[in-house]
Amino acid sequence: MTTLDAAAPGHGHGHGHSAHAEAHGHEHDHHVCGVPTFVGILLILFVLTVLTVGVSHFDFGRFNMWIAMAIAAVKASLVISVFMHVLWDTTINRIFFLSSFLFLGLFFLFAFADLLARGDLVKAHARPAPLDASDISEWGPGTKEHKFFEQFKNREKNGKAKGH
Amino acid sequence: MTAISATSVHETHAERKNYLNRDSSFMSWAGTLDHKRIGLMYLTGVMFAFLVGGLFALLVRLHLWDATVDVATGVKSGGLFEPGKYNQYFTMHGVFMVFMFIIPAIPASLGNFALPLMLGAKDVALPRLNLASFYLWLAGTIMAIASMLLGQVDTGWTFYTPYSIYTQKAVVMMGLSVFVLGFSSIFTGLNFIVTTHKLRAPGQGWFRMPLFVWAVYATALLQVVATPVLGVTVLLLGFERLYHIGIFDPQFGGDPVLFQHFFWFYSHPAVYIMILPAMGIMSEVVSVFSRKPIFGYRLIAFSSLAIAIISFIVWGHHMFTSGQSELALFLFSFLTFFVALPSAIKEFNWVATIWKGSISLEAPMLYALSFLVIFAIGGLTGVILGTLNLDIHLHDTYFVVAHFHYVMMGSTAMAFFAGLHYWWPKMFGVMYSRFWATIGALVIFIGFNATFIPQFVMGSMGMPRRYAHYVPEFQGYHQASTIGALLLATGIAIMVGYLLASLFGGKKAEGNPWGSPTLDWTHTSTPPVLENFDDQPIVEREPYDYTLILEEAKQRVQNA
Amino acid sequence: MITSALHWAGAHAPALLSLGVPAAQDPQKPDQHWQLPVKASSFATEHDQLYTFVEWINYVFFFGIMAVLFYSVVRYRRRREDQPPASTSTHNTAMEVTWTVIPLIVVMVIFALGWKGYAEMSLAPGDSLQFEVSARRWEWSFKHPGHDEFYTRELWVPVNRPCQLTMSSRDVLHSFYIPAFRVKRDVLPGRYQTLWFKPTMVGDYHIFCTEYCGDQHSLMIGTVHVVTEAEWDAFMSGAKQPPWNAWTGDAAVDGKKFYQQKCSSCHSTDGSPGTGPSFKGSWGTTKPVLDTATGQDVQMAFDEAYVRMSVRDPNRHIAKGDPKYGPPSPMTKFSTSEVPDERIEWIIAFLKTLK
Amino acid sequence: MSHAGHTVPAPAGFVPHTVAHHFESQEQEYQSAKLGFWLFLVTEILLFGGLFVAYFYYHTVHHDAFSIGGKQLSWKLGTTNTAVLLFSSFTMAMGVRSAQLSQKKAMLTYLVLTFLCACGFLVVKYFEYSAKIDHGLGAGSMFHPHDPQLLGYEGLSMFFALYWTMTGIHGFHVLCGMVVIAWLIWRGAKGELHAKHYMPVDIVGLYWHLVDLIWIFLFPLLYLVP
Repeated sequence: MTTLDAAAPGHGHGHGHSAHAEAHGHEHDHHVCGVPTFVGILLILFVLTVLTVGVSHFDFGRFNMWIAMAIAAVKASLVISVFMHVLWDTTINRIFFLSSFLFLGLFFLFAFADLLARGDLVKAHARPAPLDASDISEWGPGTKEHKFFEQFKNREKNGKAKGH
Repeated sequence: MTAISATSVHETHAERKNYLNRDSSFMSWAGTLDHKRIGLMYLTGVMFAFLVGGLFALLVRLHLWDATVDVATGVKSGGLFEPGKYNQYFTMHGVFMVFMFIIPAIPASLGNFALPLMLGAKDVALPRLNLASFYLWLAGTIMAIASMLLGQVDTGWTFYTPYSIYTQKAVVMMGLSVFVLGFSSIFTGLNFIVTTHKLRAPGQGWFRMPLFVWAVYATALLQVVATPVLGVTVLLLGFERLYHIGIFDPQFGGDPVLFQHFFWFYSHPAVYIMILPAMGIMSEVVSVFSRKPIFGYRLIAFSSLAIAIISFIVWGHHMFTSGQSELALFLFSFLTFFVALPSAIKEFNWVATIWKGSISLEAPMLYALSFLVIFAIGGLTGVILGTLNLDIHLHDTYFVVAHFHYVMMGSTAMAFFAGLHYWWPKMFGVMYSRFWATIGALVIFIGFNATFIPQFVMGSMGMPRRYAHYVPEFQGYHQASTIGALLLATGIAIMVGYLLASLFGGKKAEGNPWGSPTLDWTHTSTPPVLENFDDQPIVEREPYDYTLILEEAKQRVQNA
Repeated sequence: MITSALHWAGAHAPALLSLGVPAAQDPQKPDQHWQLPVKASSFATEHDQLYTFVEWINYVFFFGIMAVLFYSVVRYRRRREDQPPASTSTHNTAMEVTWTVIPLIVVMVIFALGWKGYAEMSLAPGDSLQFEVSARRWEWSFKHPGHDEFYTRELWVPVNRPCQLTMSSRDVLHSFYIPAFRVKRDVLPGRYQTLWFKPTMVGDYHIFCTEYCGDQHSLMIGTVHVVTEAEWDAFMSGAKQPPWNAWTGDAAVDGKKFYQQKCSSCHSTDGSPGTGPSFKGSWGTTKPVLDTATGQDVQMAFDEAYVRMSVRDPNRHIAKGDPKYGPPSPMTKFSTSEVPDERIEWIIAFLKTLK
Repeated sequence: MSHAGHTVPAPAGFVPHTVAHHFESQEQEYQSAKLGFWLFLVTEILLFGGLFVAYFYYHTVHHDAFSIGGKQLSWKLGTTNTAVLLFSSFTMAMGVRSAQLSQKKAMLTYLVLTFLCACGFLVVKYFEYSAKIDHGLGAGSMFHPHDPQLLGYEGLSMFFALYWTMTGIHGFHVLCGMVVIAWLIWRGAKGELHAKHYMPVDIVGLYWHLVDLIWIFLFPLLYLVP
């Protein structure tokens, strides 16, 4: 284990270090993993990738998504904890990084509180007539959107023309 | 960069070089890494954006002096501009004021200047990132001005789709400038979090830091966690316009309400990025000018963090009528009231600080007192808007316009002026005229209320927002509000006037004119030297301990 | 202009000076809150009670804080430079608990009342009359029960009967807002949004669009006419010709009425510039017109064929607008369901009468 | 470049590092840089998080269109790309380790290996993208599928819009990672990275692991649509 030497005395003044506990309290040797740890983690990640591909061939109905996300979460936590050294990092770094997933979860939670309970998007209620692109006055002839909608309208013809 | 020459130690105290007059070459400003100079550069840029935004506000108010529409025939009459031009002006007013003035104003100018001083640090933790943040702000501002002149964006600062997708205006370029300004804000926030964690003075635990540092720290959390979502929103809007990927465009099956979720997930924390630093300045100014320790230090500190956290779960109250599900409305309305509580607690704490203090009505205190009055009104009207039933009637009317001007212009800008007047002697070593400052504060206070109280009443009567032509019965309110706006503009002109006059002719300011106990006033010269402190200050006492200040005042009175 | 401002200030001075103490009520409008529009729907009474309740709580809190603040600023002003503060207490748990718990309780009560009020708004009664609303850039159109053609700008509803509006937009976001009924709902393209109300007072009330939708957002307004039940039954039974179907049979007169509905917001008849060219004295003249298919200017006579083609496919030929007003903004096409062929004949008859 | 701070002696054959003037010690500088970079990673998580919210939003609404869309993508190329990125994460971690032990040659080889893996990833991406364009499965206005059987699925253009946006922005981050790794190789060759000053390698390593982390979630969602 190599150690970063203690801070060379500051040039102007030599007395007490600045008292940021977390920077100076513990000793300075940052953890260095052994090669076997890394190789082990890599193999586990490969195995999990094969697992997630294998599992996708079976249909578990609603649980498909949960299984896929669970496997991905395990892989992610391996990468985070070992490759990114979060296990041996200061608590502040750990708190900040893991709390970002918390705030992302809040975004999911409330966006889906709106979507799932909305009633008309998920269960196909009466939907108004499909929108007509020519109602958008900005998409008059000569604009790229106008060309695209012409293409989109007679795409069956294009499809057959390409012989697929 | 010039190395610290050994000779600096021998200069006599009088003509010792401070951070302003040590080097006046262009590169020493343009390439500076000194947090104080970056703070000043931000200050000039931010004031420019404020004045330009204010100009657009005046154009809008003057147009609305007499711009009616006849209900029966639908024919419009009066008004200075075409409706299209009016839409561009209120959009520019929104974009300039929100993205270029109010979000960077307090953290990037006053925060950059004062935070390291208050922490007893030589500089912010990542000085180069600090300079990059300023240049990103500059690039964003130039891009926004360019897209304003070339593309006349008229979508409002909210860029709601699908209108922002269809309109043939330079929305992509404006989006790019907002993206760049977002990164500038992230870098400032990131810098302050690292500085507060790593560069505090010895002995300065978390509860011995001034409350301004707490507030700017909570703001930095919001800047770092919320701004990226604005980045992805603007990115997707750009792809939407260029490649029509259809995520927000109903023509391709997209959902405009999803855009509103994306936009407000950032923009509600953004309104707390605006108000939290103002609350930080309030805690400083109220305590210093009552010469009394702040009341409930921990309560204020924790309520700053509480606001930062809760602000992530209330964004739906901007979208009550937008077609969300009833469950989402229930949750958002319920949680909105919890975010209102910490603000109310802070207001009570400030008033409790002033209670039985020793109040001196200097200029910063005048602006702080008008903050307290205006923020109370802004907060209480926020409770009305948070109530689901009332918001259905009041949403997108002038009631909302008046509410957010009360908490943005009235509170954040007023606190920004208070902070400006509080740190002005420390920044420039000169003192502004107290007489003109009092007049400026009064005219701004009266002009502000004269502008926005009629808008409250007009809004609850049903006057919709962003209308170039209104039905005639609202004309009286609009005219009263325009008179108020002109008064407010004169007040701001007076303020800018006497502040600039103090730069060129003001009398010198020395030592600690306000008697403030925090490190930035007690341990640094006025204006401070480049390294801020001759030797590293050690913090042994509570942040708001006035015993020394009172003894000095007693000495002065005895020998005077 | 100045006079109208002074006149307004005079009319509202008592209310403004009293800062909220309700001024003398306007006799014709029974117990109308001075900050709120007339109460014309079943929601309005409950809404205004809650508004007044929250407003008075705000006054109590506001004047309470201000009294403490200004008393202490006056009483404890620093008269001598070394005057110490009267107290240096920085903590008072009892007070801190009270000023946290009391606002929490008050705010929860307000939330509960707000939710109860909204719950009624979101569920329309089963027997409500069904109307259809179609919003497009800068005009509201309504389909009344029993009549399958949209009528622009004006809506007729019976008093004391629940009416449900099923709304959707053809292009961008709009928001349907009737201040007098205290109802508002965004109108989304590609989705139906419903809104219901029960009018309680006969009269005409404003309709506004409150979601920014482009240039003429502020001109996208209309009127809702609340008619008596007897009159409504007469419309329904056909005893009286309903106003949304009241055509006189004289092409020019009906043409003028239809013009005011559909065309007046962009095309003026008195030569004044607008989003579209003015119709004044244009009949029979030949003007250079840009043919977008070929890209050249071509001379087109302003005759029946030109009017029919401009309604069905406006962007085919774009008239040279007055350059001072910037490039002509393309006109959106009118489908047969919006402007049946018969209506175009009326417009043509009306244009002929314009000199 | 910054004011003259104090310099920390380096092991033999390496260039010593000077600590910036406003830091007390090198440890403080190191911890500040690490905390600052973790905060930057928070912004990356939130940026991609927004895209994942859009994905799940439309996955709920157009479930069958998404599963058909997933089948148009070749999961074989996706799996190889995942393996390539995982391996590059491994080599980057080994690179950081050898920097901590001042093993210059080992560090450079691992960094070059990571760089090559990144190139491999982008090459596989290039083939995938050109195949999609040929089948007319572009994003938004380039979406005109030639296989008529696909036309019936409402929301399929949404799947490909999300596919192109998410993998496009991820690919851009891989590109930025390659630029930064090249910069690291250049500095490492000059001998500036060693046990006493390995902070740049550590930070670029964190960035690269994050890019891999994002792909770990992108792969099952886009290629094996659950």
